[in-house]
Amino acid sequence: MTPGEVPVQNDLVPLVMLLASLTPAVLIFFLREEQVRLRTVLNLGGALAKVGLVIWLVPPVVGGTRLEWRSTLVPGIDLVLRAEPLSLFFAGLSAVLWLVTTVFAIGYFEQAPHRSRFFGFFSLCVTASTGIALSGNWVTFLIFYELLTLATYPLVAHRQTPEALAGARTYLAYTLTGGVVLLLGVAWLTSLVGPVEFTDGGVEEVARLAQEQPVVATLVFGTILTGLAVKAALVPLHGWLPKAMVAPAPVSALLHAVAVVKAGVFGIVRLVHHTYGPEVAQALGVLLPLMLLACVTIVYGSVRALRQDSIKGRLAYSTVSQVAYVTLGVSMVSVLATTGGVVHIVHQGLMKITLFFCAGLFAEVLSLHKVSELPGVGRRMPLTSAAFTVAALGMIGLPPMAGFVSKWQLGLGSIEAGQSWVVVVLVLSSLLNAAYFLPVVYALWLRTPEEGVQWHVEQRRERPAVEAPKALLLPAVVTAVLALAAGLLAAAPYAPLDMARFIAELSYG
Amino acid sequence: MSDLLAALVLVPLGAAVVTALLPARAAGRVGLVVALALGAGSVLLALEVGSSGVLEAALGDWSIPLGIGLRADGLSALMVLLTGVVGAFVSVYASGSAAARGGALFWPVWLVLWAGLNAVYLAADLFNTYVALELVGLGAVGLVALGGPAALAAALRYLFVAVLGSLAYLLGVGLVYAETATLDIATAGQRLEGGVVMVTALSLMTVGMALKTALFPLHAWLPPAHSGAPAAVSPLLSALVVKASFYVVVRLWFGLPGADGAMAVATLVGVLGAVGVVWAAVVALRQTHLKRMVAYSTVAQVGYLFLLLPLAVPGLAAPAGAAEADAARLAWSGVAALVVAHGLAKSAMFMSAGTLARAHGSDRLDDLHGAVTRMPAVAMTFALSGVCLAGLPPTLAFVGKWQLVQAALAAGQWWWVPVLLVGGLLTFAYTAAGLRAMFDEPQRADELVELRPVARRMVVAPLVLAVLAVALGLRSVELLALVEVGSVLGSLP
Amino acid sequence: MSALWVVAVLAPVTTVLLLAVVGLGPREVSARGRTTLVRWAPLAVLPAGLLALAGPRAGAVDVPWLVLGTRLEVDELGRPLLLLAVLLYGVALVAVRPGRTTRAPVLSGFLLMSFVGNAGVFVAADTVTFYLCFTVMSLAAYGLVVHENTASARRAGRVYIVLAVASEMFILAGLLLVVQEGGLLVADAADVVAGSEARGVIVLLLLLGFGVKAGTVPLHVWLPLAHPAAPPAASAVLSGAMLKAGLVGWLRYLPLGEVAMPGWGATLVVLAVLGAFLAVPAGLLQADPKVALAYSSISQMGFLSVLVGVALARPDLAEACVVAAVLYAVHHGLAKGALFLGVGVWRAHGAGPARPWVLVGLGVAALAVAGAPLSSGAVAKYAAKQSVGSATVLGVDLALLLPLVGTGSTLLLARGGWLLLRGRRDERPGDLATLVAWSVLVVGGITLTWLLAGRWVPVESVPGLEPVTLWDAAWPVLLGLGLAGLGWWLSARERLPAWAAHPDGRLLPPGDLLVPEEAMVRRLLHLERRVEVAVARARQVLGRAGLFVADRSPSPTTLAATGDAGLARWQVSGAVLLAVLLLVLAVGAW
Amino acid sequence: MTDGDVFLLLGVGLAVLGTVRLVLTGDHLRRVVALNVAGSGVLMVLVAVAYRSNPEEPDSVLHALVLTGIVITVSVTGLALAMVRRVERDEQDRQASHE
Repeated sequence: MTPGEVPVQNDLVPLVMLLASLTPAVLIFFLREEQVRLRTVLNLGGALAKVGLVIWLVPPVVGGTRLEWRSTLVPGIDLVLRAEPLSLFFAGLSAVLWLVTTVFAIGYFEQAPHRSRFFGFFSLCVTASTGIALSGNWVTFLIFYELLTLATYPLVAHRQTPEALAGARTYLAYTLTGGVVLLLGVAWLTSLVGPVEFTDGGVEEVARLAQEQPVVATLVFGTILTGLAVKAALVPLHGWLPKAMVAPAPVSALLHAVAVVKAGVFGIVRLVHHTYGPEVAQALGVLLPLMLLACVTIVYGSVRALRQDSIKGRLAYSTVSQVAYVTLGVSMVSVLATTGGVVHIVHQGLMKITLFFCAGLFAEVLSLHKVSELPGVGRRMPLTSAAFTVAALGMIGLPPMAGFVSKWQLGLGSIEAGQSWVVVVLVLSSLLNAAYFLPVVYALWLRTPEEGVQWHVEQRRERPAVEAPKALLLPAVVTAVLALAAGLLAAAPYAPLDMARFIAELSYG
Repeated sequence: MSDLLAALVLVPLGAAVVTALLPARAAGRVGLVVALALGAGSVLLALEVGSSGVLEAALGDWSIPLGIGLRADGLSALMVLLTGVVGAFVSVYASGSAAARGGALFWPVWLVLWAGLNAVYLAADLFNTYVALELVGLGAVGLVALGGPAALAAALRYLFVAVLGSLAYLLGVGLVYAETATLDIATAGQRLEGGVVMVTALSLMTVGMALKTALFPLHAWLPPAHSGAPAAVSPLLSALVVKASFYVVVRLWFGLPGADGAMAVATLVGVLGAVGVVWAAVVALRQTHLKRMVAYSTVAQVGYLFLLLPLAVPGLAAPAGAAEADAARLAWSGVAALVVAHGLAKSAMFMSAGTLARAHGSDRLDDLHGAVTRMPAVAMTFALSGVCLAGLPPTLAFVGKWQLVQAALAAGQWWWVPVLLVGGLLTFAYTAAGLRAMFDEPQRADELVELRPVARRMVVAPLVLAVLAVALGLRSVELLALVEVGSVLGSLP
Repeated sequence: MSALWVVAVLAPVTTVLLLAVVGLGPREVSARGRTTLVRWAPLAVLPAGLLALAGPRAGAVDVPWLVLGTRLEVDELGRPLLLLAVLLYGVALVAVRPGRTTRAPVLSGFLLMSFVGNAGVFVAADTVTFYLCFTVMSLAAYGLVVHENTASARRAGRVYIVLAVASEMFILAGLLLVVQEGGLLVADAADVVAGSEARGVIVLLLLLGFGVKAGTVPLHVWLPLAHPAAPPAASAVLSGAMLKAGLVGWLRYLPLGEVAMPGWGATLVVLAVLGAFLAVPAGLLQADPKVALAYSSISQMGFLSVLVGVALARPDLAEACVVAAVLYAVHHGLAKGALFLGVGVWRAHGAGPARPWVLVGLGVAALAVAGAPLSSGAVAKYAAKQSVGSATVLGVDLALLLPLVGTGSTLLLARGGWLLLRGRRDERPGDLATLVAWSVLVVGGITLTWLLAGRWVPVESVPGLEPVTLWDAAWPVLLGLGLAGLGWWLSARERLPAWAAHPDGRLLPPGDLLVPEEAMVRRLLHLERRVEVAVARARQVLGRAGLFVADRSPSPTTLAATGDAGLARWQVSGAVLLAVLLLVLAVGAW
Repeated sequence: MTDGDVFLLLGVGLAVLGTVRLVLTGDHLRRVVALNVAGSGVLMVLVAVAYRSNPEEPDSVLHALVLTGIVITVSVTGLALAMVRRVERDEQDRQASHE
């Protein structure tokens, strides 16, 4: 589909979507610590408004309408916010997960200090990821990409302990450097072909560049990719991710599920599919290295995860591995593979946020931070443990959880793309995932806790009536149910898979 | 409107006299009112130049060259606007604390300085520029000296440097006059035919101005002067005063084109700037005091500005439509954005540093622990201005840096690109080092120094400027269009 | 009919959800609610039974929005197996008694989940649903294996889950290839595989993947651990229904009858025969009746796998082999289920008034498994023998070899029975419901196979009452009984070495090959840890060396800072100024 | 070589000498003196330039400039001297307190 055929409508709605989280962000900074109710209203109001907007926009956008808001940034380059399928896909994820994470965070930070600061930056972080979703060109993308880096720093450093500060510093060093490399790549590309607007199936000028100056086009691709790979945590640029684990649980949840790493892979989707176009990239020969990189990351992340005793550390390396699925999917010229990659953006988000919520619950309710401390928790916190189990099984890729749907698409796609060996990687990854998740599940439900553990319940009758504060438990259960539903109802209309397929088909024309 | 030009120079001068005579309290009030009026006036000028083009006027009855001619094109208007806005905010800030002003002489000296700055930007000929520069230099030195005994040595050094720079400039002016028999830059530019004398004059003036702008390695005077000055003075020096001499460099290079060997000099200056960007940033990283760190940051940022010369000079002689001409326009627009961005952000940063130092009783990084929680708005200001200085999107400096990168690529001088990018990273590195100190929270509350109260306006004024520096990044088209009014390069496509 | 489908799926799923939700409620409500649910849980499998009875008349059901599009259908092959599953699970659920069984609600829940998966495998008409159901079954079975939560149960669970997950992955890879080639519908799958370029790979993957469930040597190691560790109700469905799911996987996806794959066929037959025979001595050396029964299952599954192997190698025999395999599966499922459940029933009722009936029932089921004349086993074995026809393995006629499996079974069951009868009994008297249900299974087991043969399962013929046929069925059993008697006589006279006379399961621990395998894994892990330590040490040394160098070479930042400190001196910066000025002037002039 | 050239060279020489002295001496007072020398040199160059362009009727513009320059130099010198005195007093105080 050429841009000419798509009715582009100038509209303020994309801007309003952005403002739905920016406004609360700004207002919250000015609130006093004890204005809890107003802050909660602002937070939830913004989050609900955004979910509503996304739901409202999906049918027309799927119907072919594109809503766009433009403002000149520098002469010749516009700030473009555009609602099109992929952007809504990502914005929808961020909207929904923001909502649940906000609820979780409200529960998590009950009584904690510096809540205005936290929620302010939290909303800013979501603003940035919405902006990334809606960006219609690379410069806009870049702006929100960096905003995301900056807005996340105070969240990672939130606890202000030396470890938190060190972790945040590593995070910043990695991501800012990545941002600079991205800037270089984008500037280079712009100087070669002018401002690049994301177009389904690739941009014509870029295709011409690839034909006329393949070496330069490859270098530009590599530069932009390197910039994105830092956030996407592709090996060997993943080092920040485990260190950023010092962040409070809601932050880790958001970081791993929708904000930072997702921004990276989302950018890779934009790069391959909406800038170069899959066929052009294939012809250029840049996809195979990308695929190999993704495969290495998938396996490496899992192997490292095996050795982590800290729950969050294990989850962090798991993210390294899982997010590379998206990269893997978009690096294969196949509608199925692309569908699998794109849909994993949402699926991994749902599963991983559940896991982090659960990790947060274990830490908050029972002060458990290590896998080795988990035996017997299932009896004390059955719902949390169940949510964890559902998400973990999904991560392994077992049906009917969401992870299976992604893996299935990726597997079929890799065969379609003539890269059947990728199936081996997928299988290996699943085995490794099983190897580091199943022992946790096993410990939760079947092992008995060590002597002298305060919270241990011998019989389920002894369990307290409430296993955890509702505001913490509810989001975990909701996202677990969503992760299950995304798999069970994968083939339903407007399900993530349906949308992802729609997006992938647009990209292949 | 010609009255406006004159007023922008004469009103602060007059007000300086008035405030010098009035008792401190009344002087403060008058000073603040005048500052706000000047701010408004500068906005007015920018609007006027933006809508109706270049303005000219003559002071007194003598005609040029003996009389004092005033001229405002887009660049002048932009610089006056920057001075007006930053000046007004810093004045508000200064009115918040006597200690921040450093003494009763603050208002008169600052107003003299303001008059000098406006005069530099509005002066129509080379000699008036010299006089205005001296006014700026004396005002600036006077302000540094308000910093007390500790700042006195720095002020004295600054005085020698400033006068030496001016002398070099004056010598250059003499040479130009000898060649062209005119002091009007435009006329001189038309009469020039190049040659060794011309290049020598340009080189002399450039080095003189570079000395006053603290281009690496001529910057050693700046850190002690800027960090030793009172809280309300440092932002003025860093954000505004160094820009005046840079402005003169720009005027010279764009007004006196065509000299052989100019490109070699421009490249050399560019290299010095580039080295300075990295050098000063690295040194800034090792500072233990916040204000010194910010001062070194100025040295680094100044380096960026000088990249304009190598990027734009080839375009001056190139035919319209050539890649070099495009590069020159991009560079011009980019540096203008950087100048404004640095002006806003650095003043905000120095003001926030001053507020922190005032509240904590010291600007030692180790004394600032816990500032993020105890003075969140000030820490936020510091962070925002650091983000802007680093040129991260969506700030105004990003727009400038983006255009410079594009210019470097368009001009085929890709080697400046890493400097621009790494410089940004290093900038953020020292900002982060500062922030980290503020984030550091000791285990026990009694390990924190007791905070002294600070006036609310000392918190709000810098915050507003920092937010402005960020927000302008999203909408800077009008601002950038302004610098194209009357520019020799024409406007961007 | 689709309403029946909906009820058939939702009834067990809803029951499981209710069990979970009620468990979260207040103490009293939870206890009462769960007890009621457990009592009524067997009813949840009945709608599926109706489906089986309706057979092809139930039609196919399409749920396009479920997972990746779901299609279910009761076909010829699945129908008898579905009925088997309903019967087995129903009886197993009855045998779960609140108050008697440990954590009865949990066991009921896992049984129901397992049922959903297991029955789903039999009726799935598309590959995704098949895989989904297979996985649900595998995972739920983990819950069954570890239910007792004893050390041995946990070990069994560990071994089981490792193999199960590995098998899932082989199956996933295989099925991905199948689907990508166009085999999304189960009905097309065999065709597609037959025509695929990657046929060899697909067959290998599926043999490995389903082989774990089907207990094929050497992937059988989980069976002897899992069966004794699980509660009897769970062992019954594990052995009776779940092993058959692996078989169904083969029957559905291998290109049986489409194309000859003699190499793979022969390999499978050899492995199957090995399993069928080696399981006998391994089982005889055990001291737990359920382990002996488990080895009997391995032996029987070997028998079944022979049929699959023959079908794979000989397209001409495939159809008959498939039919025979299904019939055999139904027979073995019911009979072995009855035996495993019988273990529980004997322990509960072995001393009570029902003792004679229990003994008779156990004997009947055992004879059926062994294939005694007139029993269901005789029908199944007859069909099997007919179907393999003239096929040979390594030059030996299979038709000669297969009856000897019956001898082995007889020996194993004799050993199992001996152990059971002399083993411990429950303190508490048994309950009637379980006894009745078990009786249904025993009687049903005999009659159903006879009923199905020729009706639902189109076998060529059933064994008649001619003496030859009866003798054919009888001699392997008699031989087995004779050998068993000899063994008993010898060991009673102490003519045998102690390990043979009174095996205690130590000479050959349950899981046989597993023991060296586990040792190997441990050694590997140990090696890996040592490598890791070495790497860490090397890194430390290198790091120290790096620091040493770094300490002695000036860093760029130090250089800049020192340089800048120099510049702070007036004269230095003055000299620099002059130098710059000269340089600029020189460059300009030049 | 005309008078103008001589003055010109002399002016340049003074400027160079003054500058070199200024930047290389450690003593505050000497710097003030050197600054004056350099300033005089520059002004002399201007006068010479004016003279050379037309010895009969020197350029009035340049003379006006030179006059302005002298005024500026004088005021700068004044300020510099005042500051030097205070700086040196401070330094003495510091030394005294050290001893």
